[in-house]
Amino acid sequence: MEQVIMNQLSYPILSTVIFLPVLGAVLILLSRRSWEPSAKWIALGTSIATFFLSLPLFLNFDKSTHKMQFAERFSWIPEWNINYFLGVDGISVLFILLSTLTAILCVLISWESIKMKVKEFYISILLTTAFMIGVFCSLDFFLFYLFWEAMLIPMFLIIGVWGGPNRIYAAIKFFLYTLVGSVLMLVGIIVLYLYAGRTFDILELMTKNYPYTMQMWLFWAFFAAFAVKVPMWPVHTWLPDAHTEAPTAGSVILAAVLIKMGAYGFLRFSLPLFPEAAKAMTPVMLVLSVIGIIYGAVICLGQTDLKRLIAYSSVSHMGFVTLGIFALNSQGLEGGILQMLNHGIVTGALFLSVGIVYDRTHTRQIADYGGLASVMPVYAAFFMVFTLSAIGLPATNGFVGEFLILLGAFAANKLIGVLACTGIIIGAAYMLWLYQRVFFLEINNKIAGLPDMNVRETITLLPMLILVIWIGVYPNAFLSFMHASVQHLLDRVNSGGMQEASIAKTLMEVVR
Amino acid sequence: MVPLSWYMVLGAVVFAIGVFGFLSRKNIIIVFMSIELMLNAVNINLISMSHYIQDLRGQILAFFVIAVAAAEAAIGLAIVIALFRNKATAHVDEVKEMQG
Amino acid sequence: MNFQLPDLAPMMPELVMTALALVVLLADLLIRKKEVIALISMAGVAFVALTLFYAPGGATFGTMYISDGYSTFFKVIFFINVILSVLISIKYIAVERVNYGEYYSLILFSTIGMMIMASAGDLIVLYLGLELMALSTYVLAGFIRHDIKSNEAALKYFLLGAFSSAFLLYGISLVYGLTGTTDIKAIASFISEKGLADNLSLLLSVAFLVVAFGFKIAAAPFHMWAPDVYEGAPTSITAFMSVGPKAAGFAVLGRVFMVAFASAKVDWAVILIPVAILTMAVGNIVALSQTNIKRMLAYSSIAHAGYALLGIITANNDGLASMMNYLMIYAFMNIGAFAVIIMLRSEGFKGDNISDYEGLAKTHPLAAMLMLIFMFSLTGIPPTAGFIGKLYIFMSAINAGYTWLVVIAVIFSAISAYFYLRIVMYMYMKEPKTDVSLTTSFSNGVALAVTTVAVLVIGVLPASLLELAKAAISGF
Amino acid sequence: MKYYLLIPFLPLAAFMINILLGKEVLRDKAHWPSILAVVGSWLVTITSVLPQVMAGKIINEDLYTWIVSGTFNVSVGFLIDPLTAVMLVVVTTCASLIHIYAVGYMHGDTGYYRFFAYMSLFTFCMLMLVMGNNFLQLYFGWEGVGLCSYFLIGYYFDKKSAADAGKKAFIVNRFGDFGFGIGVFMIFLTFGTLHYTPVFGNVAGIAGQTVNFLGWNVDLPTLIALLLFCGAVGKSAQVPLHVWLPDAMEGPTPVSALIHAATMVTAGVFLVARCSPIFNLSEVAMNTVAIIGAITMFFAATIAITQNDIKRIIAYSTCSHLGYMFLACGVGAYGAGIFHLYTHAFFKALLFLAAGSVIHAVHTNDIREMGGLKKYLPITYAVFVIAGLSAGGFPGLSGFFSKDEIIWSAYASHSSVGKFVWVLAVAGAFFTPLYTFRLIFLTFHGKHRGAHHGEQGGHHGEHHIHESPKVMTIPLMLLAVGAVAAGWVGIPPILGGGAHFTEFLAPSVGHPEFHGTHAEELGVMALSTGIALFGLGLAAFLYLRKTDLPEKIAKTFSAVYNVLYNKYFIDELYNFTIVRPTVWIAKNVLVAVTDAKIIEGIVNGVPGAIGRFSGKLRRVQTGLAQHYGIMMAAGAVFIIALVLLLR
Amino acid sequence: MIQQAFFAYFAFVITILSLLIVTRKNPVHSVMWMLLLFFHIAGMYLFLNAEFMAAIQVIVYAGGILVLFLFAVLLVNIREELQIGKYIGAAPTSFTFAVGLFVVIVMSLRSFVAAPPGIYSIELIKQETHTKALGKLLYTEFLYPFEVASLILLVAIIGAIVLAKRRLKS
Repeated sequence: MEQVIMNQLSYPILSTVIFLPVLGAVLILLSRRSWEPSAKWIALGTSIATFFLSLPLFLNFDKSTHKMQFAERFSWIPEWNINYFLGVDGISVLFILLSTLTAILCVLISWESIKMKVKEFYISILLTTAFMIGVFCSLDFFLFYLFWEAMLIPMFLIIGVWGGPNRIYAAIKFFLYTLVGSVLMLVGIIVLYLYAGRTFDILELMTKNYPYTMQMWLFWAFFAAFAVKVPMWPVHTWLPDAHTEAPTAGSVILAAVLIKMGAYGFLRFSLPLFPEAAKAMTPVMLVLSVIGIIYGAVICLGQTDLKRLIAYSSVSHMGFVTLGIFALNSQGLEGGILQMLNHGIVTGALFLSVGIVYDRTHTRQIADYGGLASVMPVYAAFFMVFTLSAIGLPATNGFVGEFLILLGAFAANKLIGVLACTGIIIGAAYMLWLYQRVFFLEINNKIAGLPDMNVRETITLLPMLILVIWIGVYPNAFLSFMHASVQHLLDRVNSGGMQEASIAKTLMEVVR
Repeated sequence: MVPLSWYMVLGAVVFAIGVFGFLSRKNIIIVFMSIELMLNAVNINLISMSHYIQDLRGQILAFFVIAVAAAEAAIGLAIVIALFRNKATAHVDEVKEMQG
Repeated sequence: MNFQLPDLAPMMPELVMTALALVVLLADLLIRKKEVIALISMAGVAFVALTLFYAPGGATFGTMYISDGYSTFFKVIFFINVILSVLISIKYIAVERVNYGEYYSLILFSTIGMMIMASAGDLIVLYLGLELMALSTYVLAGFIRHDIKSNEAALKYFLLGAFSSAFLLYGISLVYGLTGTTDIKAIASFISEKGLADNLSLLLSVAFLVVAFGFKIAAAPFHMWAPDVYEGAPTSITAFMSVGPKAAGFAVLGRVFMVAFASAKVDWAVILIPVAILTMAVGNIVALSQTNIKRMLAYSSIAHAGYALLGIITANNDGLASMMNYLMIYAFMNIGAFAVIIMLRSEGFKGDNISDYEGLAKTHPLAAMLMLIFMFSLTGIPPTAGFIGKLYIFMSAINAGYTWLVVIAVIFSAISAYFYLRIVMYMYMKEPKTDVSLTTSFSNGVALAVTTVAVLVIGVLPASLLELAKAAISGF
Repeated sequence: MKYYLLIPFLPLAAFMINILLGKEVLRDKAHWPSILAVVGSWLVTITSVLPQVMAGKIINEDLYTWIVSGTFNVSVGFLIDPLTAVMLVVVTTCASLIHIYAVGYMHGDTGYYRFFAYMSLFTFCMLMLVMGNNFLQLYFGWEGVGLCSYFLIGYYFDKKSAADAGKKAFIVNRFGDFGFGIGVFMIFLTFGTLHYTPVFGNVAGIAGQTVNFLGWNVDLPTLIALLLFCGAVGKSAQVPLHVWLPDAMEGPTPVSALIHAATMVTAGVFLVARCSPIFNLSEVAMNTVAIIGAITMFFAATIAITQNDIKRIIAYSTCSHLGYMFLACGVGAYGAGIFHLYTHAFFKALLFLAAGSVIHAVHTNDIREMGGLKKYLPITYAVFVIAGLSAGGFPGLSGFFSKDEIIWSAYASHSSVGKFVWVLAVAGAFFTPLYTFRLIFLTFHGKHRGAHHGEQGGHHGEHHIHESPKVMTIPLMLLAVGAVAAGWVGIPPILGGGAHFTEFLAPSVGHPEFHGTHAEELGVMALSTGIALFGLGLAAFLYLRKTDLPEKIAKTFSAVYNVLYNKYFIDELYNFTIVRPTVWIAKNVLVAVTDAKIIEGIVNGVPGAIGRFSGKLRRVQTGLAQHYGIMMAAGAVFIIALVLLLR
Repeated sequence: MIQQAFFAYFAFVITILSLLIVTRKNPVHSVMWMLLLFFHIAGMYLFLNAEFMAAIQVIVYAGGILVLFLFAVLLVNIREELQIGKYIGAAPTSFTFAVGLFVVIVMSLRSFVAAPPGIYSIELIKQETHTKALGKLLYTEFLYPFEVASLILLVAIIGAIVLAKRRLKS
């Protein structure tokens, strides 16, 4: 049975959205250094074009099938049976759109705040975007890993070059943390490749059954890469540093798309490839997720830095995502995917918002703010909507995701569900406290007289606001993409009983 | 008839002495001589083996070893001269500008 | 008494190369402009490369000289090495005031030595090729006669090289005593016929050969010369010998161990595994605390030898192919990095401290970007060639059942990211302290262009290189 | 035509208009969209929906599918049955009047448009809450009103106390919603749907089932009911989650009237009534509801006696009355509970608005600075007394009928805790008039004690005290009518009425069975009325005649007084057991130790250790060639030794 | 028996001389002992029917040793040399590993089995003379390594000249 539907559009849409930003980056590289705004405009034009070219993914997506769509496939490295193989299904398609949208916003938000090495900055942004999109639509492990790792390079530079005072530490930490995880995954990928008879084709690999012990090993190898990226507790500490020190656009990319890749990896690889191991490890994953949720939330109460707080809240929110994924039922999974999207939108928007005031005040200390609602009322309103979404208020996207996740988690394990719910309470506490300290109370002298958002900034935040409400009020527009794929995934996970095998035999198979 | 192993033990002894000299002496000239000792140990091995297994290859190799030893000596001494011009010393332990 | 001159056709490349070296030596007496000599050398090597593909394969001089895919592949690496090294040398040796014609002829002689090693079918020839290569390299390391560091590098290299040669000879003598021959194939058949694989003396000789070859490829614990020599030698020669002698060492390691000691595979693999682990560990860990970039690259080169050793440890053709592939890629990325380092060397400015790279991205963005590419390639981050190299090595090692070893390797590879990143960090994330002016030249630019393109193209489209490596190993 | 859709969506439209245009375009006319919308909703309710429901028609329609995932499927849909209809009437009526009142009260405020935007949003959410036909939409409205409450409590956000109070309200409510949410999950797991009709239709099937919950085997209906009740406890400010309501008085007074008296806080009661089929299955749950209600009622009433903030007193009174409602629900008399909800909305909103009128006049909340306002604020005084009498259960007024029905239900129900809660209810009947009239007497009688009249200000201050404008007093008077007459729709048969109210509600919440004679009913009524009158008399005695006596009593029983005055130290208890430890743990354990020391210790420690090791290892590289040689020889020896050993 | 005695003599003297070479403080003395050593080794080669090897051992090394002697005199300040220690600090370690190396070599050599004898029996060599036999081989079968050796010597010359040229060109 053919698992893919080849691209039915008039142009190779996935390749286009991957390589258009690369092309933009090359153009910037070639542009004259003397007129620096050219970089901005090229970046903006490219990202907008990419976004519009990616829209057919949303409009023409066939929701009735779990098969990979818009697929493209060419032989690439025949020696290793590697193909250039792209395609999307209901799990991945929305993230491509999120990435292309995020790219535009990142360009816009950096419009005035990036003043040095402008060309390099926009090149990095565009390349990161390209690689991120590549990660989401690769159907060949080699290609996937290529994008997965390549993305580290521009991201490392974004944090390290244009970041805050402690940027170097943060950048290196980010890079090394994620690299250590990824290389272990690489070993796992190679083991899979060899076991499956030398193929990197993800869809083909998914049709095979692997011995239980081997699944276990590989599950943990992949876990190393994905858990760091997510980030799950206790490998989360790179995130606060990276988020805090990165420039606004960097934080936004990190929050909106990059850390989604970990959760995406669990969905795309860990579950369907190692279903038995995933099922066996579910308790561990659920516990880690819950620890992440509560730990991330409680620690937010002790933060004094605006971006750091939001970063830790990401730990908590991504805990919900992994919780949903490992609930292994359709509510949890769909909630998890939706929550990935939501978190991308909301945390991205929060970082954009922080960036807006940071550009004005150059301080991230919460104590330096206060009474901002009187000074920048429109901004306060936007921030409030995102705050509400972050704490999962109904009619915002956050609610739909969290509700489905908790429902799924509760169905999977009541205790876990109940514990996760406590995260919601603490979530409200820290977000509202943050909001109070920043926006309410007496106007802090340091921020008196700041101008409210300008048109560019409003345009930057507006799409996020619309998405927050849209998903909150009519989530089916997005959930409907996932049904078929999630059902297929669940069938895969639940099919095939545990294959018992002697430890020695399976160990041999692991090393072979 | 002297067994081959005696020669080989002798070779090992000389080789070990050469190694010791190489590893312990300060004077570059003596370090060079220790290397020659090691090569001679090899030659003892080769020629005795060659004799016992009635094959001339070993001697030919020994011949080349001697030739190469001569070439090595030339290069080595040239290096020592070049060094001596910059830093008047013949002691290995004074040549440690670079470390770590 | 009937003696016929053996068929010289297969060894055409060596012969032409020797002629070239002699021509260059003589030309030095006639031509004043040393750039011309460099040009002659490069053109000559290019011509030799052509003969390489037209010369018939096969053995000659009995089986002392073997021309097969394996040797051809390594020779291609040597030619790339020599051409790129010459390209980056031209301006550099002028800056160092050692602009002599002998420089080029010695490089060529050294390359002849490497070629002889790669084609050696006999331990005697192997030894002589190794000495030819080594002696030339000792001289080249000490080529800046007025520089104490260069002298010191030459002295250390020489002393330890001679020491390791003695081990090699001792090992050869044992093999000879055991088998009565020095012909690699004959040794192999003798060992398997007589069941000598378990003989302790044979293993002793294997161990001694590991010492000698380990020295050439700078594998721990025989690596200790490398940092000092790499730091002290002229930078162009550092580039040259971080690739050439290392590749030659791997060539003979592969041939001797895979052919001569084929039946003792199990034993030498056991010896090489700790060596490989130690090599990766020492290389990557000590590199972390280096402040001199040449020294750092020396440790990095040690570490890379460790990865390449995994290819040998697998003890199969796939592993050998991966090792060869790795060395080819390593040649490009490493020389590329040295080409950037060389640019920083100018009159009165050494430019080999890592701190000299501060803010390079601001003052010289292009150079910084190239260095960034090489650094990420050395780390093994896609889409650069370094990743392809590592991936192939890891794939073959896992296929041979060494998953745990690969896990260790990837962990060290992640550690290595730190010191490579440090360069990037200095270039991009710090403000320039001193005004560094680059010594650019056309030839160096060509070298950089070639290496960059190679690193990126192999990184994205490695198919043809992989095909080549596989083809090279097919008849082994 | 689905005219009923106008009811919630008119206020939503008003909210949108206000939030987008209010600041720049509408400015001081920002009340128009809101008032028009809410009055429109009221009109639709009265003219279209109420007649339909009275005619026995129940509307249950889905608007669109909200969330679908696997077997989970929930719509945005509307259910209008008698219970909803009552709530619609209460909400739209009170909201209309309070909106109008606010025009006067909020006049000239900088955030005028913001206020009306939030009020409209609140109305929308509240209407969605009561009109939803499934638990998730209920939850939506539930959280929505909480949010608006948060906004409106913290309306004066530059005041720390206001911002704190808003946050506190939200977070405390989250504790309740925690249980509520889990309850919703349990309902889904049990019934496979969240829509009322199938859930309540199948509810009989779960009677007596047990479920393993966190290791315990629990009776399923009990579990679900109690979890839902958690939400009600939070929203309706019942013990132990009542702490937010008094603080919520930081908001503008119209907010207190609308949200924290008439509508939002009664959502808990609505929830219990709505879920009566589930509660009915579990005696434990019912008893819990009754006891919590009774305790809150008694507990809040006792606190109210000692407070000095005019709005806080009324807030505790609200707590107390909500307790009555729960008490009624707990003994099965949902109709009585809702009836009290309905009457309470009028007299409590009136109390608040009247208090607002007072505050509007004297610019203080502290009754110790008031006194003698009767002459300045005649209308306010009049409606205040009416509201107080109604609240205190003075015969003939709204409050009397509803309260009496509750007390009688408690006495006569089959509930095993009925008698116990009845005793408390009767005791409560004593306290309500006591604190209400303490408030009235201290505020309106005696001499003015405020800072306004005195040495410095001269007569300036007192001259400034004047009655509120018409836009405020007219709603007061209209509400006063409600406070007097709203209860007449539910006069019990024993007094000649038809108990129409409970009959009307019966399709939604059923009809309780009582045991008891008419004599008993009359006796109970007489007892509670007598006690209420005694409370009123005592208040008059203490605060009109022997005005120095309260102080003496407070001194004599200072321990008791302090406990009451400090609200049983519940806030402090929470502060010290939950808030502070959590923040302390966050700052001193998680930030300072776990993250910074342990995880970062490992994360930075391992590379650090490698770095140090690197520094040590590079010292092996001494620079002396022979040392390198030694390493080589050592390597050779070890390799050979390894081979020898492995042989 | 005679053979054993001869071997014993040579072995003993060679060992002693080797030890003397590496332990003498005065490098000039070491050079002298080395000269003596080479003669003994050459003697032993004769004993092994390798006249030609014995000859070049003496010829080549005598030259080499003379050069060494020259350097020892040129470069080393004997008076100073005699005052400072002759060993580097790590000499005990060096000794340990040298002994260790010896031990492991000897332990491994216990299993040594010589290869079967080839065609060049003592009689054949005697009949053809050693030098001729060797020369034939060298110029036929081993022509290739022989030519390589010539390159090595060429490189040695070039290298020596490059490194030791008197004037450092600008």
